[in-house]
Amino acid sequence: MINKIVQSVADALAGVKDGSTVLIGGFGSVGQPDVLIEGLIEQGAKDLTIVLNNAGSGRIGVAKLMDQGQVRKIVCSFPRSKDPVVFETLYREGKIELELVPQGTLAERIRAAGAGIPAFYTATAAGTLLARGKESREFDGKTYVMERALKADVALVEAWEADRWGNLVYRGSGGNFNPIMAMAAELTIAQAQHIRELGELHPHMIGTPGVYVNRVVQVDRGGDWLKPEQN
Amino acid sequence: MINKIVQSVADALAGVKDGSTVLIGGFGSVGQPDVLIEGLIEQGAKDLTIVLNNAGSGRIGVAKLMDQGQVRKIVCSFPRSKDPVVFETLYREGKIELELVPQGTLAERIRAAGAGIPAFYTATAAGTLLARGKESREFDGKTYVMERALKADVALVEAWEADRWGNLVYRGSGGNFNPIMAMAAELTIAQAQHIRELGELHPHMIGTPGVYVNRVVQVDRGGDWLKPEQN
Amino acid sequence: MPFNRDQMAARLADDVPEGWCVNLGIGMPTMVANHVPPTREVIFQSENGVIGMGPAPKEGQEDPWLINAGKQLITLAKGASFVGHADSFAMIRGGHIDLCVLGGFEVAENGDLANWATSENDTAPAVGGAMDLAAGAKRLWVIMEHTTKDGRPKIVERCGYPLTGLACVNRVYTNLAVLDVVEGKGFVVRDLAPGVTLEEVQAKTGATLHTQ
Amino acid sequence: MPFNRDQMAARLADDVPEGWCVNLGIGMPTMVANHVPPTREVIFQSENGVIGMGPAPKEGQEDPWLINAGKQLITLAKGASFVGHADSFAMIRGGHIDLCVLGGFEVAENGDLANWATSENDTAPAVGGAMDLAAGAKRLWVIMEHTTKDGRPKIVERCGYPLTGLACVNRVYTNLAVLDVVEGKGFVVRDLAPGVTLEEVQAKTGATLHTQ
Repeated sequence: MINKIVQSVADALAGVKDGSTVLIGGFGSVGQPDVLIEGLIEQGAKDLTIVLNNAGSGRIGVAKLMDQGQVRKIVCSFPRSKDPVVFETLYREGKIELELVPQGTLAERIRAAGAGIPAFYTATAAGTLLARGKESREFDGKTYVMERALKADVALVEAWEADRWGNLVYRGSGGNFNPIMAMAAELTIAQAQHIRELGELHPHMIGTPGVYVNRVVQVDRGGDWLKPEQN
Repeated sequence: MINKIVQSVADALAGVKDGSTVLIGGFGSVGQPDVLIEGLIEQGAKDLTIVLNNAGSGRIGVAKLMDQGQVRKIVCSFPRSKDPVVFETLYREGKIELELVPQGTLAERIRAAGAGIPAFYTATAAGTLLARGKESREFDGKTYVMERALKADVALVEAWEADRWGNLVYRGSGGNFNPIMAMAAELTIAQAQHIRELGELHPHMIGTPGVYVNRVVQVDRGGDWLKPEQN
Repeated sequence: MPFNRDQMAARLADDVPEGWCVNLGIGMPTMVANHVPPTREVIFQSENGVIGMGPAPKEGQEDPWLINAGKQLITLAKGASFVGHADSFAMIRGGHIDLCVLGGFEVAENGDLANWATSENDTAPAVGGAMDLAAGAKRLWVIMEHTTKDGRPKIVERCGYPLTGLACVNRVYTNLAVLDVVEGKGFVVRDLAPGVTLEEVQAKTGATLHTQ
Repeated sequence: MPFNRDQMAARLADDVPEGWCVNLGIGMPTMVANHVPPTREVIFQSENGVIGMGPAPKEGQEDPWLINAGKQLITLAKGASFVGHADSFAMIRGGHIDLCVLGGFEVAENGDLANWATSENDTAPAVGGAMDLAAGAKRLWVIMEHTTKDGRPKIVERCGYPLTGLACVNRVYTNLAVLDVVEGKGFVVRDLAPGVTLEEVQAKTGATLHTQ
């Protein structure tokens, strides 16, 4: 019997190595695997390259991961936030490296890694600072930049529902980076609010087939956190 | 009020020009816009390049479109079928051009066109006959072929349900080429078994957002054709 | 009298026809949605995969799983759908967004836009989806104050700040005027705020203004 | 006694462990699914976007909207999901399929596979998803008769027919034997059909057979 469900956050994060590239899903707090991020802090892997849209805010989650000195480099589109103090301090002090990538290019580079495409061309950033050092090329009279796939060792994702095959259903805008990140890592770890019986998830509602997922841990935030469902 | 629903197949196909490149969805008969294909035969546009997975079978549908002399070139992965007599005859006589494309490359070229990616690299076909005349390039020691986006003038797709915004829900394996083809054409025309009120389609079940769709025509095949629903 | 921010957003909203798929940037662009009457169906897309946003949620009816690109809680319009980030940016990059509205630091008469960094050595510059939208949307309209707080022109011959996109802006809505960017010509005045004169606008503009 | 087709499929099925995601080609490869016991969970993927196929439908319970890559009516397993063609081939090309089983015209000792065209001038050759699967699957096993109908070897030093993929085959299941393709070495005999001798298999093979 296939069973990707693990019983603890520690089990979910077991074996993440120093020096790993880690994709972290979510956009804002929606679809962000917050409990897995806490687990990664606990687990203690260092010298990480983390890839996610935002560089964290306040002193929790990704900001805490950076604050603990576990992060060597961050690849993101938007390091600003309401309270980006940790990232900005480390960045100013030269203690963290930043690779700034336009959001759509970031998404497509991650998808490309999952889809077996080593490189593609996009008009995004052509002629700007963010195309510096990259090959560019004309197609049909227009300039495009060559972008490389962004492969990772680990992906941390959040889903609304999961089953023992690792199938994931997202809620609301909670998909965002999660489906492509799940495709692009050697080891994909999901936190899910609900675990369903195999066959309970609608085949067309599954946003990430379990084929992409290695481990699932249930994270029940409790009913009071939740507003009426509209997914 | 946005209303993409048209009242007849003729209205749906109005304005398709001679010389157009036409994407035709479906895999086998599932998700194939058969009534729109008949409509295209009726409409009479000639000198067409058609892009689809199979080159038709028997003397109906795409085979009939070819038989009527409307097709200059076919781009597909699998020209064989149980009864490919029309295509094979025309091909032997030099009356139709064939561009054979591996199925996954075909899908990705269509997606690339929809996604604003003019070219990408794939290992598929590297070192084979189907890579002849194409650029190839090494990434990390492995050889890849550069493939170009496959843009089109018209896409014909089939859906199970649609609404007046042009949102489409697919049934069973009826998605296949349809979602990417809907993205890759200037004019996307859908046939749908059911028209639903706006808001009736579940936001997560919509396989093609209406943004990609220009016209929808209802094609009710009647209840007796249908088996119990399992989508 | 120059437009205030709400009036700027309303002026822009007037020009958005029914049926367009529109992406609104963070900040003032987001205000445009409030000025499109509900009888005029416009599809608001958000980079994080929401196609068809509705108005802000009423208190007590917020869904914490439903936000826009500015991280604000939103509702869905009837007809809305969700996609993931790759598909959302496929829609943007692929030219399926009829209109994108962004804020700007500078717009040049060749249509160049600078709106993400104020120098090459910006501390941790943030680009988000701006470059993708600038490169991919069918039309890009910029909404911004006509000058900086200290009175320097933001509408210029050539941008001094790092670019977001080249030759991508089609129109600029400011507190003083509405300007089209016309290829080979430059800025063409399309409209002036009530009581504002062409001379006044020209004086606050770092590029030549044309009148059709 | 050589394996018949069903026995070949069963022999291959024996080697598929629980949990693998497997794509079966059209023809004999499809028969493999019948020989995986239902107690062993294997996820069968089909190019047209079905992930988790079940057994063939019982008469009267067919769903005409549900087919596999061979255009046969199918059922879904519990846990199945659907994706479109781009995502299905992203799964294939991206190396997420644990095993692909294809038929073959020829397999060479360097792992090259020819299975789509018998000459450069084939009338309307059909490739389907074979090249994508050959390039993308983690493992590629070929199932085929050991020789052609007129007795020529299909297991050879170098393929004569146009290639489907280079150095992609990991194992070959024939009516006579199971052969591993080992990099830098060639064909290694892993198993023989009952009563079949190594000498007999070697005589019908166009390449040297190694024994570990």
